[in-house]
Amino acid sequence: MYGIAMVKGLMVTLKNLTKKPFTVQYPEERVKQHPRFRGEEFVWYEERCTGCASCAKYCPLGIIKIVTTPSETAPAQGDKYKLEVFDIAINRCMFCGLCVEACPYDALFMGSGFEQGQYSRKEMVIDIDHLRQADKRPSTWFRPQLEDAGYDPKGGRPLDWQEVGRESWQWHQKEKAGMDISRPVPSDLLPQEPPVDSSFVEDSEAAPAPVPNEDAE
Amino acid sequence: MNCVLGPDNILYDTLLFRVIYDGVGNVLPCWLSYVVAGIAMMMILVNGVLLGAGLFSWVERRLIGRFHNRIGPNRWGPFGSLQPLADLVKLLVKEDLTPRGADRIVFTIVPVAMLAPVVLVMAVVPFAKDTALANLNVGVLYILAVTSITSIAIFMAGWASDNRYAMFGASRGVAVLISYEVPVVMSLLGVVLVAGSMSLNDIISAQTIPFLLVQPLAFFVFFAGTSAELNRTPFDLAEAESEIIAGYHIEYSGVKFALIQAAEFGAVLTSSAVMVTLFLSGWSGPASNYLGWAWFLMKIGVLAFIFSWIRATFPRLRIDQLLAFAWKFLLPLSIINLFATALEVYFLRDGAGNLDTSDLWIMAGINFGVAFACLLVFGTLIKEKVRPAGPVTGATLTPGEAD
Amino acid sequence: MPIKTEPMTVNIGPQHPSTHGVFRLRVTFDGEEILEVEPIFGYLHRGTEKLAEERNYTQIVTLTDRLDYVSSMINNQAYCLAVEELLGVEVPQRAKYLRTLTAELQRVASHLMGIGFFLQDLGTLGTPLMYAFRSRERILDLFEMLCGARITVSYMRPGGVFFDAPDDFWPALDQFLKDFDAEYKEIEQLILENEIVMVRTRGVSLLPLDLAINASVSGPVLRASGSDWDWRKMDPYDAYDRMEFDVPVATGGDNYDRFWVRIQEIHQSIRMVKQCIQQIEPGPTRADVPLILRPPAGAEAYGRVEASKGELAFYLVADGGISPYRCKVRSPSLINLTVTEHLLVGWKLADMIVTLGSLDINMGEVDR
Amino acid sequence: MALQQLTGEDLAEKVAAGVPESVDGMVDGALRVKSQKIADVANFMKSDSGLDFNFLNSISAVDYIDHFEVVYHLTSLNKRHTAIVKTRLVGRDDLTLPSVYHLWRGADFQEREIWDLMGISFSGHPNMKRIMLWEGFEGHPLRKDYL
Repeated sequence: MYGIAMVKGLMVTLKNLTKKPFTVQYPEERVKQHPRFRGEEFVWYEERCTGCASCAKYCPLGIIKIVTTPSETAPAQGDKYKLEVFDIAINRCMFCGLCVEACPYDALFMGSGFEQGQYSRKEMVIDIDHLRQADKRPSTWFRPQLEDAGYDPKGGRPLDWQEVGRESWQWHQKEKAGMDISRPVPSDLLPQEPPVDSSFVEDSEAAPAPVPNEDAE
Repeated sequence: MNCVLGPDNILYDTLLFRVIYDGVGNVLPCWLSYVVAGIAMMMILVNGVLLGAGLFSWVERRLIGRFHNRIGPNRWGPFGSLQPLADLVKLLVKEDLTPRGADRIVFTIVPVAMLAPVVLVMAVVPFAKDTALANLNVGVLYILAVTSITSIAIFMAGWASDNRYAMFGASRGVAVLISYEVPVVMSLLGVVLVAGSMSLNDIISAQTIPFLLVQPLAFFVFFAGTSAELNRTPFDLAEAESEIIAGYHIEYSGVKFALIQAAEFGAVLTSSAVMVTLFLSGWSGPASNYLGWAWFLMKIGVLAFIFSWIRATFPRLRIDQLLAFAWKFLLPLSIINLFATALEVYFLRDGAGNLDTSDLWIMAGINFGVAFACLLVFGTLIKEKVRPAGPVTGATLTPGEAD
Repeated sequence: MPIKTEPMTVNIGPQHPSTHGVFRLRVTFDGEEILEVEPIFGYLHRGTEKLAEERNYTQIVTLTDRLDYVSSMINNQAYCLAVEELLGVEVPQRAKYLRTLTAELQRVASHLMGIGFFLQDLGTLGTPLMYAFRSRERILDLFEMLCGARITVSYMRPGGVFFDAPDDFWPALDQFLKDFDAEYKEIEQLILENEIVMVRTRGVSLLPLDLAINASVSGPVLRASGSDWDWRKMDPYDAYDRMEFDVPVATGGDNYDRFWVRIQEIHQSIRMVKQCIQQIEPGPTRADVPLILRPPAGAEAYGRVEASKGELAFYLVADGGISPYRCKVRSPSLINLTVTEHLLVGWKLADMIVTLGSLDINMGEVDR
Repeated sequence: MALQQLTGEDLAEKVAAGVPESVDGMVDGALRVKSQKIADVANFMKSDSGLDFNFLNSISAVDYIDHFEVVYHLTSLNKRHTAIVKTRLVGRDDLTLPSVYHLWRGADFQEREIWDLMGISFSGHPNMKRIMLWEGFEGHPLRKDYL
């Protein structure tokens, strides 16, 4: 009969009146944030970074600016550059995470925050000092070693560079950004972590030279 | 100098008015205390309606929030109940824009013209025993006359705004109001016939059982018609948010917008009050001598809830369908109702022309039967229109002929 | 007595709540009736095709997210299929299933939004929209679990998907499928047979089949007019050749049928998701391709999928470099708009809004 | 019934028979026709009962610096086969191509878009004006020389 479906609709809304709301009140309560969440506040480990600028090259928007000079602190290593400028213009960032994917040394991680709003666009460019001091809660996006360790950036504690580990799982057998990394990774091809460099490692004695793979938490 | 209000005065029945009049009359001259008491009553009514509108805006937003399975405004005050105040402050400090091409005078009059009828209607509605501001013996007629002013206000708003969306809204609003006025009047005639009077007090006292039971068709028609006149879903064409954005009040901002909103929400309450009075036996209920206002408010609350509920559920009709609904569905229904009621009253009344409770029950039985029969008949008639089936034979497009 | 009337030209949009973005229609009305319609767009033109010529093949994946931003997964899929055709790469089985699964979930999300906004345009004050968003939110949560983003997913890569699903994804997906049935049933009960919806949409804005085909209309809009053309059936890509599903077809070609087809497609999508869960097997999720891709010069590919709006295709021309020489997007929303004039003229203002809702356009894709 | 991709070889003979002096060769499985004959070829391919291409998937234009290539992707919903037809326009200025608007309405916006972004005008199109960019915009942004 005419009108039955309308009554049905009324019943549906009435039923929903008694249900618990599905929305959450944001500042007080939050929905669960998943470990792979690609957030702001890039986590960058200077100790790992060689200044190769793969991230800058791979960024689709070109918002990463890197200026390097040959390292004076560790000239023996040769391949290590000293970073002078590392700016990420996160006002233009679209959080695709390709920079993280491109990083061959696992030095750059996506962050897990999303509340870095500023009043001016100028403040939205995060520079090298900001990156050094930032809270290191890396997202597990494209970092399976963190995922395997069950790291939760929101629940866990900040990780330092020795704890985040190296990527143990390679989708590509042959190359990654031009580097030859085949499994198992030969120990001589493992990137040498800068071992004794007191200028940016505070307790340099505690730093082991090569970091084991499953080192995270 | 004790002033005495003569029993022939139309305000004589208003207990509150008499109390104020007598009290003030001890110190002021009679004519002045008459004015003072009138202003005091007016203040109570106006502020009552405005406060009620504010409160209802919060209640409705909360309710619709819950119907949507979300929370609704809850940031300020307990359960967000101070939200209307926050809205008001926000609207008061907003710039009061008038479009360049607007007719400034008419544009400015509109909010008042919208709000005035809403408040005026409350003048004749008794919200407890002996509390109607004016116990008019043509109360029903007065209500119908006053509520029609809204259509003029809507048209003024649409015309003065110099905006084509507003024009759409205004023309739709006027078309709707004019069409729905007819079935609404016809449906009220049934009530008047049964009650034997146009005075709202008499109608309430005639409702030994609520007229909702005696006049189900009239209630349905009146409810639908009122929804249309209030611009509420499924008849909210005049301010169809998704089509013409806000219709006639698209250009209003600041205080004027606040007044228009208050008028809209207040209109829901006053219409509910009228419906409560006419169909739900007004303030009467157990212990109505003392708790009449509570019954009255409770019944208004129920009706307002139903308004919100329907608003949260249904889509909107199209203008031609809306008018067809009025002329082809509601009008016949109200005429049938009027005819049936007239016959029943003719055969059931006693020598003095009164109907007692058992007569009302008999009428309720017959009228429910009539209502169901009507719905069935009209339902089958409309069913074909609701589901036109069959394959489509559209125009074919051949090369070269296109456009 | 004839009343003297005068046509009135109104700009609907680009700022209008119901034009689904910055879309503008210059409409001439006679009263409420539409005499002339001219769709005007380009307000969201970002030059995606030009930008793509400056990006390398993997970076373009992030551009495709922003085409039809409510069905990013399917855009990724179409683009990746095109690149794989250029390269001649075979995608691993698991990646194919993951793509199918996410694409179908995305189709559910997109159709939910289409239905929700269609009903919003009908004037339901947001109730079905909220119910649709309730379910969509769950899907976006799943996407966040999968790839860290909710809307601009960038999940797929040429050669597979960027990563396997995390362990907690599968229980969450099961839970979602369990809850979705009840939630979706609520929407259907609320609105599917509602008489007002029927009255408003039945027989309105008819699109006959021959015109639909002639105007290259695709997707649910074409299927509502009586064609059963669905690229997932006709030219199965990824794992669709192993999926069992029906193609819902309506014959009326009116607004209600377009709405109905979407409603039914959600059922089929859920069915496919369930099959994916059953059939998926462990394995690699990305073919052995480098990050910087160099397809051979002169190669061309036309990678097409059945997106939620219709046939979405990427026409890529390679010149041997790291970025495509030409990247043309065949966007279903734009081409579905070809019939706007036919659908709208003669109907009323209220119908116009609903018809636009039933076409389910997305300005990100129309303007590109 | 699976979808069948018709190559240039499959088409060339029929098209050459239907529209004489139109075929310009074959490229990568696609049929290349002479640009002035494209509307006739399209008409033939649509009306020929054996080919019956009633669905125009897309029209794309590619700028090869010295010439432009316009690519038509066609599908027959009845016969379930697809084909690619290409045509070549040499030069950079005042390029015109016969429109297929009257065969397939779906070409409407796509041809306008090609005119807007690539600068190839289609003769016979009833509404040949810019679509994405505003009237008065200078240049055609998708051309390789537009910077």
